[in-house]
Amino acid sequence: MSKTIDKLQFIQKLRDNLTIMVGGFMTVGTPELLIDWVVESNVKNLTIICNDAGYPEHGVGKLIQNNQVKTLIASHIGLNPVAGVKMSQGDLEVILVPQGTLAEQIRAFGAGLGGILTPTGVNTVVEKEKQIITVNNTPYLLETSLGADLALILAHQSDRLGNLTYDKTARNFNPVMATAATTVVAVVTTMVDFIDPEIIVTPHIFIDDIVIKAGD
Amino acid sequence: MSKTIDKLQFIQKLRDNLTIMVGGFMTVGTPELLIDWVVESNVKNLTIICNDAGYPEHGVGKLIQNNQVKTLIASHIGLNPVAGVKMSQGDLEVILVPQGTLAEQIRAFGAGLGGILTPTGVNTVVEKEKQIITVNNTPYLLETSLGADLALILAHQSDRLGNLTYDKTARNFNPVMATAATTVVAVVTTMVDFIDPEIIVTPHIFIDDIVIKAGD
Amino acid sequence: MDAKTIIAKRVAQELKHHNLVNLGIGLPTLVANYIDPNITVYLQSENGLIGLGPTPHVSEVDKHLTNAGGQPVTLLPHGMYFDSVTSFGIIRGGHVDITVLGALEVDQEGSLASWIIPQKLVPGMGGAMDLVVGAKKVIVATTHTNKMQTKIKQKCSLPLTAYQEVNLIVTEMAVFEIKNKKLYLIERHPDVSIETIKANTEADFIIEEVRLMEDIS
Amino acid sequence: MDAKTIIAKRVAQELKHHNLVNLGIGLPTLVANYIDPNITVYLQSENGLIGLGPTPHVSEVDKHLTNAGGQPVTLLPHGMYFDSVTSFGIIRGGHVDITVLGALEVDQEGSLASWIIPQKLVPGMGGAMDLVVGAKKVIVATTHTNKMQTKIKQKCSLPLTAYQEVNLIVTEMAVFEIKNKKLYLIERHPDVSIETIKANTEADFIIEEVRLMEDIS
Repeated sequence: MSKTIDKLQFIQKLRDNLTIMVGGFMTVGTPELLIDWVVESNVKNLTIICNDAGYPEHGVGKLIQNNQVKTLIASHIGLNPVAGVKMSQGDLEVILVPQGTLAEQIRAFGAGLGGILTPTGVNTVVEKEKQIITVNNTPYLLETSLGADLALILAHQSDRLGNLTYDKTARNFNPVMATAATTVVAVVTTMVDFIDPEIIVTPHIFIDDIVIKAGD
Repeated sequence: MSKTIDKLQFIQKLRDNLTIMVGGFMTVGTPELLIDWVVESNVKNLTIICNDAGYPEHGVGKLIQNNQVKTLIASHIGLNPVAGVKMSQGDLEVILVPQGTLAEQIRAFGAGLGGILTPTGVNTVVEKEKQIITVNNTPYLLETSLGADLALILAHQSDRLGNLTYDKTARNFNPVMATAATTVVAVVTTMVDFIDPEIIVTPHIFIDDIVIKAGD
Repeated sequence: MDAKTIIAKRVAQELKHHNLVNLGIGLPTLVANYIDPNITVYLQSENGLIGLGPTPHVSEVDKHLTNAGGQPVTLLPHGMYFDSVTSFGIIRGGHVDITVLGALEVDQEGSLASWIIPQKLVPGMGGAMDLVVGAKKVIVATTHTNKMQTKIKQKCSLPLTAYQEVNLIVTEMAVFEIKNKKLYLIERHPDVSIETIKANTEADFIIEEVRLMEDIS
Repeated sequence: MDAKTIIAKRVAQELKHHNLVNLGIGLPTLVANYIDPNITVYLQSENGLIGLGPTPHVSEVDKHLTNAGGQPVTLLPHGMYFDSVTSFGIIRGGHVDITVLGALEVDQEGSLASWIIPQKLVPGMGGAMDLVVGAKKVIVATTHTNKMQTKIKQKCSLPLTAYQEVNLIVTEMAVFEIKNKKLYLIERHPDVSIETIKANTEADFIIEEVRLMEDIS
């Protein structure tokens, strides 16, 4: 069995209106190759879940630039002025979420939880329209789980089944997103025969498809 | 700086009425040496949080046998008939928790969450006296976070700061318990100079004290 | 052939290529012996591994490598270890394709009781509640009766492991499927009549098309 | 000396041996330059590491090794990498001793606004909300004024990053401590009078014992 796919096979997975999670933190650890292919496919009305909006010419910023994104769920957009402009023009819906909450919401989906209670955002605009639950006299926000149709992640090594390791701070949101989407596509920089069973970060059962690209 | 402590230093941390988390799964990955020292200290009225009750002569079973445990929070006690007898005689309070819920409750404490919403236990006795919260028409139990005064864990390698790796299925509850107690004491089998920064499972900031014991 | 072997062989037929499967302690463990050698199935053990291999030779036992029953096991190539949080994230998150468990009682609506007989046996639920709620397909593998009493009930009388989560019940006499809270008899052992199954079953079940259990001897 | 250097030097004095510290983007990053060489402080970067080292030589830049500002960094010995879930578990779980952040506004009750100016600047909160709620000690490091307007308010007018979580405010003029929702002036710059501080501060503050900021030049 091989999970390796090519560009055509990847593009066949795309369609309008998908919710897509994209790994990376300010584009470090973002699978740029897959984003280029999404740009090429020109599918529209996407909901993108990513730590940030990237830069205008990098990361998910390329999808925003190409008018493919209807809604962006992210913790900040400060490095991408295009996203800010499109937002203020009403062309892009931006849902800002505290970074730790975003990580937990995605984790909750992958781990089958309905949500989590976090102290983050209490008494701020983040609590708007959310349920506040008090436990031991401390108020928490109920933040519900967040999944996607597709997750695009960047890893380091893979074996043929799709067991993955990551490289330095390019790890960030990639492992958790791998648990929370119907289909998970990983770009890996190296294919190896075996990975030490103690150091595998993402077990192969989470990975559907692999694209090999050295140097990404 | 050295985090390494000896038996006397360990026993000085003990007192009656402590809540103590103990790693291990059916005693695989349980720090037996530290349990022996707790037995020797003969502190009483402990609340023990552990996956299971161990065996009468192994794991936390030794503390139960020695009448040091007031309350046991665990997912099963089937391998320890002494625990069953003490429970039915009213000498031991046993709070049974689904294993995945126990793991999440401990994780929630370590990660600063008030609790999590789990589908596990809905429409069973586990839901008794718990809040049921419905998200997207699915009912979940609100399970609150669970911390301890002291966590006793077993690891594999450590560097001098207390960065840890684990050995095979002796990992189990050890890493999560390391995040959820005021004081965390780790038994390690090997002290090394450096551990690859990609494969450290428990960052040193979680570890207060280290006891070195080859072969545990 | 004894009842347990019949059950294990029949359950094994449910496992498909590339499935992630969790086999409970006891009878379900035997299923591993009958998996079609032409397919690859990944076995998870909830204490923290995927890629459960055969029992090691006594000289190769590693006290830090066991299954969820605490028995020595091995790890197959491409297997890996993880902690309990990750393990139950995999289970609860719907990433396990099939879980196979034993039963004290199972009922016609798909509810399962397997972890406690009040005032008598209180082992605890371990990971069973998470497995039954989280796995995509829940198979109960159990002898049809215990001490002449049926285990297939109209309604479980013991405290539940989970409510209405069981998809398939495999016994030495029959295979039942639960669909829309209704129990269907879908297979019978070639040597066991529908009348015998009825006589040994408290649950009400629907009989539409009943095949014979195949390749179980 | 410029305001930023004064602030960074003074904040650095708050860091104790073996503290785990998160330094925000911008001014707070400068604090790393003034940590007492006789103590060991572990710097966390919320994008996924503990053990932040100095900026690498341009020939040694690794595009997969950056801080939370996206700038190239190095990892010190005994440092390690982890994912975003672990990173914010460390932050929210109270395992970070000190977080140092900038401010748009900070008020006398310890509330902070730092992530949005509606209709004008909408960068987002990033990890700041979790850091301010989760860290044991929250230090705001900010210039006292911006375009002649004070940043030390009676009540923040901008949307909050967190409500009543700030413990210490360090500016180029003064150090304030917040205790029981009250603001105390505890230090002043040797060249700045209390009157000048009052003139540049909207917040009401209590004056009990005011020391001079030391070792900042």
